[in-house]
Amino acid sequence: MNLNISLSEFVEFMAALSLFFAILQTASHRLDFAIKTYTAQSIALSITMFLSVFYYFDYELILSAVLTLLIKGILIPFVMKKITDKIVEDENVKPFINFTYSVLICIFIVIFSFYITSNTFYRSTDNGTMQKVLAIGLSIIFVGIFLMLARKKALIQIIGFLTLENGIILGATSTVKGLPLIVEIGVFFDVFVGAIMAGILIFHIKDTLESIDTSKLSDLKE
Amino acid sequence: MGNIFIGILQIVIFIALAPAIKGFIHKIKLNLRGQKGPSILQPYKDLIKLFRKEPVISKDVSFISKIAPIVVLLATIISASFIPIFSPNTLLSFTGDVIAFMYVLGLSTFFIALYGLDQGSSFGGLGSAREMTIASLAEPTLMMIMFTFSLEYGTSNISEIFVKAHSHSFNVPIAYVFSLLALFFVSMAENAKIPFDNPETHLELTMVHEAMILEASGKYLAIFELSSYMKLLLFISIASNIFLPFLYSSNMLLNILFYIIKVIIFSIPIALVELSVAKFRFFRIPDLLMISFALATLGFVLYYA
Amino acid sequence: MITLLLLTELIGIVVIPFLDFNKNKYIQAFLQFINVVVFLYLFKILKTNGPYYGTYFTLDSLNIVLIGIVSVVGFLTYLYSIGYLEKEKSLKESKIKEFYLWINTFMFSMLLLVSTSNLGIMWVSIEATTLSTTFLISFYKNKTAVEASWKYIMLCSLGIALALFGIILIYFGVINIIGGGLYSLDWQNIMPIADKIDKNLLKIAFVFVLVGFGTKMGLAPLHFWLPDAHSEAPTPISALMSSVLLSCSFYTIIRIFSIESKAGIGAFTYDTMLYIGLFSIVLASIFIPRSRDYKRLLAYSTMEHMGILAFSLGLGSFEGIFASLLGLIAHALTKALMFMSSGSILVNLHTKSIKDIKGLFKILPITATFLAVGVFAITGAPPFLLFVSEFLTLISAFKEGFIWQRIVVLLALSLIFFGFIESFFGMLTREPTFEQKKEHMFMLIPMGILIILIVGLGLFIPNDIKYLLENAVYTIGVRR
Amino acid sequence: MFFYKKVSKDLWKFLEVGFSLLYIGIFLGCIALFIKGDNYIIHLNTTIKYITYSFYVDRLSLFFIGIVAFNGAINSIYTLDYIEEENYDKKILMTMLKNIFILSMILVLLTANVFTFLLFWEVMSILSFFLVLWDFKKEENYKASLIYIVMTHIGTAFILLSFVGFYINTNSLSFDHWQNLSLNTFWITWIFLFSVLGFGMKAGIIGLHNWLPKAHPVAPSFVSALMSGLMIKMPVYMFIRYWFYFIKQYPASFGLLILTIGTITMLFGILNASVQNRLKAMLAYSSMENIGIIYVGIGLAMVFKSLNIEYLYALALGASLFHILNHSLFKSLLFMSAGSLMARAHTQEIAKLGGAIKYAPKLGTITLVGMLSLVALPPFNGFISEWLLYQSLLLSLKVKGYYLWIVSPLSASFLALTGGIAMLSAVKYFGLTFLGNPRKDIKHKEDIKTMSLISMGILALSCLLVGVLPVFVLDVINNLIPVPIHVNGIFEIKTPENFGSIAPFFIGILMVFMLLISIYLNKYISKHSIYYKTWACGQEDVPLSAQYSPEGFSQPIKKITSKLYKDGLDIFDGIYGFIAKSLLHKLQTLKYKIQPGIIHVYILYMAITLIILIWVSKIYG
Repeated sequence: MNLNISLSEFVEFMAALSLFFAILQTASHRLDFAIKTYTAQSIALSITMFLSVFYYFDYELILSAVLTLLIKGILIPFVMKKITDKIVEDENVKPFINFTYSVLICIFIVIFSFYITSNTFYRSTDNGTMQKVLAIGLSIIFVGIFLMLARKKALIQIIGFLTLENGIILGATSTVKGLPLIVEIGVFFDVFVGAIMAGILIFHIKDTLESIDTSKLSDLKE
Repeated sequence: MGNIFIGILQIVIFIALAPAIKGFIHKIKLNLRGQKGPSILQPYKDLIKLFRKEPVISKDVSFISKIAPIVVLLATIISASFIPIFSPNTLLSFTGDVIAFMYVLGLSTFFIALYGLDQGSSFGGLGSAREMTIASLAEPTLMMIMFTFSLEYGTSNISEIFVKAHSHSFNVPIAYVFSLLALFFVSMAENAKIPFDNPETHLELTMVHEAMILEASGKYLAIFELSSYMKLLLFISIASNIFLPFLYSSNMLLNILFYIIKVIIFSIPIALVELSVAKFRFFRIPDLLMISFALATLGFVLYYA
Repeated sequence: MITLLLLTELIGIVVIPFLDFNKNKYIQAFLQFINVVVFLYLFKILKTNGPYYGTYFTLDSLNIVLIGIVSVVGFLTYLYSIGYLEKEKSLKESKIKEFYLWINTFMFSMLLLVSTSNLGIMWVSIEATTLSTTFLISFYKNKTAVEASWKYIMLCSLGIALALFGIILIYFGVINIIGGGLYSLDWQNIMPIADKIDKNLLKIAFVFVLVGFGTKMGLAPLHFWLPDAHSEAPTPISALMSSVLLSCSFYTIIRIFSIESKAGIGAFTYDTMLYIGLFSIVLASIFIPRSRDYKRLLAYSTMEHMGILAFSLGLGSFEGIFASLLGLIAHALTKALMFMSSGSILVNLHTKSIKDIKGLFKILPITATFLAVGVFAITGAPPFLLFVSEFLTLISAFKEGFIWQRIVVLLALSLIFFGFIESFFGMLTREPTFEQKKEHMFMLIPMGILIILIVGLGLFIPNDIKYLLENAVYTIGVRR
Repeated sequence: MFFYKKVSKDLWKFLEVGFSLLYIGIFLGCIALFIKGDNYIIHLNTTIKYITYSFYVDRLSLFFIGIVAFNGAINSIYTLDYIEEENYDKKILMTMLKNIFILSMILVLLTANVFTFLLFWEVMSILSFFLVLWDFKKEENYKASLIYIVMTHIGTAFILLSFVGFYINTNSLSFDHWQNLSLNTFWITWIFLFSVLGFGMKAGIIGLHNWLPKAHPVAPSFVSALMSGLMIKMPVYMFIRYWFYFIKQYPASFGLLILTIGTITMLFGILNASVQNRLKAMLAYSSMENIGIIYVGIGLAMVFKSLNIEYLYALALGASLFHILNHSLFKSLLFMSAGSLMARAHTQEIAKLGGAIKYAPKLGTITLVGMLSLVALPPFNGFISEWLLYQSLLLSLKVKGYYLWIVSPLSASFLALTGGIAMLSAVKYFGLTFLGNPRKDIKHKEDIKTMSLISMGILALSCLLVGVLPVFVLDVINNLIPVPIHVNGIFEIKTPENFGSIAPFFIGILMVFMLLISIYLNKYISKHSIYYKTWACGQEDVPLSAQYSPEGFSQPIKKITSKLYKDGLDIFDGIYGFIAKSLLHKLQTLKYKIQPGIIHVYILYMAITLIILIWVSKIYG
């Protein structure tokens, strides 16, 4: 078979792969499965970044690609693994909206985000790929929000938030070929510290609430 | 100088006449009942008797109850000085305004009520409460009557009204009957006559005016009695001056005679009413006064429209 | 010069572990005092040789106002926290060290945010503020504090992530015109070319930025973390957060707002700003009457004042924006005063519910008088600064023809006034439910300074502050 | 150290004396400026565009400032004794609050633009709020001051909206650009509606009066004397400014509406006053009645102005200005005397008072003078202003059209009814508190001290003098109104078309003559009169509580008017209480719906806002 799939198509494929993993996330029943899907998604994201380096011949991106791989691919899943072993008593994910409906909603989300990005940006320079990858990034953002919205477990909310971050980074690489270096490092640093802090907070919730079900966290109401 | 003398003369005649009218009404009432009744001069005898007696004053009384009777008497005399009897220039003719007349009378009711409360006995309180309620409800009717005929004669000064009323050719409009009736009701209310209050019996149920001056004795009682007589005559002379404007001539003596006739004409219906009607229950009185207010407004509307 | 500002913060962080509590608190306060001195010096520089736009740090008439607020209120809060921590007898030594560590990182990130005009660095520092305050909110480790900090971190980081996407969109628009790199994210470079950027892109970007920084600023439908965070955090932190942090997020919105208005899509941005402000005032007026806990009440009043600032910014006229900047300063000072006085109540009486406290005039006389003055200051009574700024918003609203919107605001304000007077004077008057308590000196000094500031500025606004605010308004740019 | 203690102990005395001298100085300054008669205007504009402090002085504001200064001076003399009797703690704070309150009132009268007006108006309300809240221990004070400050705040919001009406049309904030405007009907009705609501709420007209009877009984007496004597006149001053100086032409129906509002307020106020069982509550409701009378005068003047009948409009306005002066005099006198009585008996309930005239005869006579002028009986000042009002009501019938011929006779008779019921309540309060025997034993029975005697004496004397010689006051009022009320010599006042004329001087002389006779006769009579127990149908030692009780006294009135209202007379409390409760309940349920506490709902709200804003940005196009 001829491998003349052009580089842009391959970038699109990998972005679509990470979107698929995000949707898979919403369908995950068990916690460790969710963590695995998240790691897969981050790896797909880092590959997209590697490829877009060659596509745009912009070498700053390499650093951020390595960083994503390092932090999001390895470090955060390791931390989450430790958290799940130590505190979580029952493995399954208690949802607000059950799984079949949530996948259906993700599909609507993808269509909606494609609708948004379709007529708003005229693409002066590059061809359609940028616009498609931006739409995928936007849909990953909305799926992330939906994840935080629809799942009761605190850990899943963190994963939802991290998927959101991945979506943004994907959007960034596709449109602006990576933010300026300092800002990129700042973003990674913030995301990483945020995840760690959320983890520590989960420990606190565990010993004050005996369960990490955020829907029980509702004393502070009017 | 002339009219000051006339003014004082009018007041003297007024004071002299007041007890006689009271005696006259009393006599008619008893005659119609078939009794012989005391002579017209009986009130004079009571006053002279009372003036000689020493007043018995209760211990826990303040200076108010010493001043009040005299203030009431003099207030009535001042309001009398507004009313022309036989000649327009009374003592206070230039200041004798309709509203001033009402308020000076108000001053005397105010001090009688205070006197009632001063002894600290429950009778006085009862009397003043009822007296004030009746007086306050009678005010708007009196105001409406004054309103009607002061607008008719284009001035609110009483002596000018007296002059205009008598100089008018005799075409008193129908509206005046209603105002006259309203004034009749009000004078019954103000002077503690039968439908509103029964002064003879000293029962809490009936007495209003008497309850206030229950504590008065001797000279004070005499003063109170005299001022109540004069108040009655005041209302009658207003009615006579304004509502019967014929019988007026230039010289004085004839006028005095005409005035006495007019007063007699007006005191007969009072005696008749006192005879025929029993005292109303206290909470029926507001309806009575409402009727009189309706009459006065009717009179006013007829005049204006 | 600005680096010195940030340096003091870093020294503060480094120096903490070595000193024990009673030495620590004075040195920290002294460091903050240096900040105030630096601010005054910067103010003089700005007056002499105009705005300075460096690669990383900038100094123009807009952010000097914010630097001033951050440093002055920060210094007063440090003074206040000396008294506060002493009164909190239950705290161990390590807890206080942790407190100072996080509060210094908080100050550092705010000063970083305020002294840069690069959108990227701004975003990073806002994210840093969120992170540094999470552990401050869950400082007391009880159930509600943990819940509040969880909500805080989740909602704010979600919001700010959206804002990042907005900034990326702006960056994407700018890249086509002046090419990539850090400088293209600088505000002063974007402003001249603002009208060449694609209009639709800017609108979508503004939406994301507004939602993002709106959560941080506590505008109406995004405000949910505000009352929980403020009622659970230790009072110096909630004072700092509500008066300073929200103003900084308002600063970021103003920066991006000025790009939008220069780019000519003013119709959309001004009206959304105005109606979101209106909505948050109305929502706050629903929450304030009969609320159970006085710190939540103050949090809602912060939300209401942010609504007023957004409303007056949305007016677009010269007076409107001037009034919103003046309102920014006025609100920061008055809200700090209110939080400090309620803090000294909390520290002495250990209860947050309004119903249990009565007869405060007898229990804590001086704090009670400060609180009474604060209540009238916050609801915009005359001799205070907030009255001037709300009067200007009123006049400019009617001048611009938004009469019915302004009437709705007036109704909401009187409902809020009722809520404030009923709950606070319910606490101040009537038979005291606690016996007389001793008030800490260090708590009262900052409150006194704040009152002097509010009344002084309320009666006479000095000239150079007026010129400062005026050319800040020119930098932002007036509508159409 | 000792000197400091001494000075600090009665530092407030020096302050008080200093302030009273200040007020006397202002009073004299007013008279001098009044005679000079030209207007001054001062603008001190600060740095910011709209924030300018500007003041102006013209004859109307001088008239009002004279009243405020005169009463302020007397008030501070009175407080010298009263604060000691009542021994308030923190005396210096009390004096400072009170005197700044008076100064803020004077400054409100001087304001010439919207900003300064709002500034001093709010300062005045807040200071009076703190004064009402003085002994904050009692729950009643808290409730009363809460209602007071909230209603004032809403009133200020309405006044603000009326300013907007002017601002939109004249595009300037200072009052001297607003002189005699003619605006289109929409804006005139807008200004009318909001000025009636705003100033009515502060003055206490019919529907908006709830704070008046609640705030006065709880405030210290000399504060409620200031509040009901002077503060209630501020909105009336601004109302006159609005409708006789700012707006030139407006439909006559406005005046009619004000006339009816005034009549209803007057009647409602006095009916409530007659059934109160607390001294200062009665005085508060009677201030409401007098405000009603003032509004009747103003309403009438507005009708005549819109029909531009100059001489009648002048008479009606003159009557209401005269009544403002009278009311400030006798109302502060009555509140001060009520204060001294309460300082002795330590209670306000009339059921526990009685027989005060025995142990405090001077206080008794002064209150009697106050009550007589309250009820407007001849020798005193109330009579003159009511006489003028009656005359203007009578003369209003000369005007054809505009249903005046129905409204003015009715309001005249209602005025007479109010006068009657006022007499009833005056007898009830004076009789039951001062006459008879004390129902509860009063601890310290001694008459009023010199300072309060002087201050109240001056007020009583001025009531008598204004009553007997109103001519001098009319000279002052005459140059406030276009056509002067005809006054010949120092005796007689004549109304236009010499409809009526009155010589209060002669009535006064006769009254004084009457008093002398009665004192002389008394000496003669009481020389040989016997003193014995009060006659109680022969019953031995009647218990003190057998005397007539206040509820009993007002029971007839309550029974007669019970047809008009349900049980309590003040129905507005019930209505407003119900509305407030249901509103707050709805808010509570709404609050829970919006903020249920679960984080997922919040994120949902955030997502929805994001989507809505994106959709809106598409529409804006």
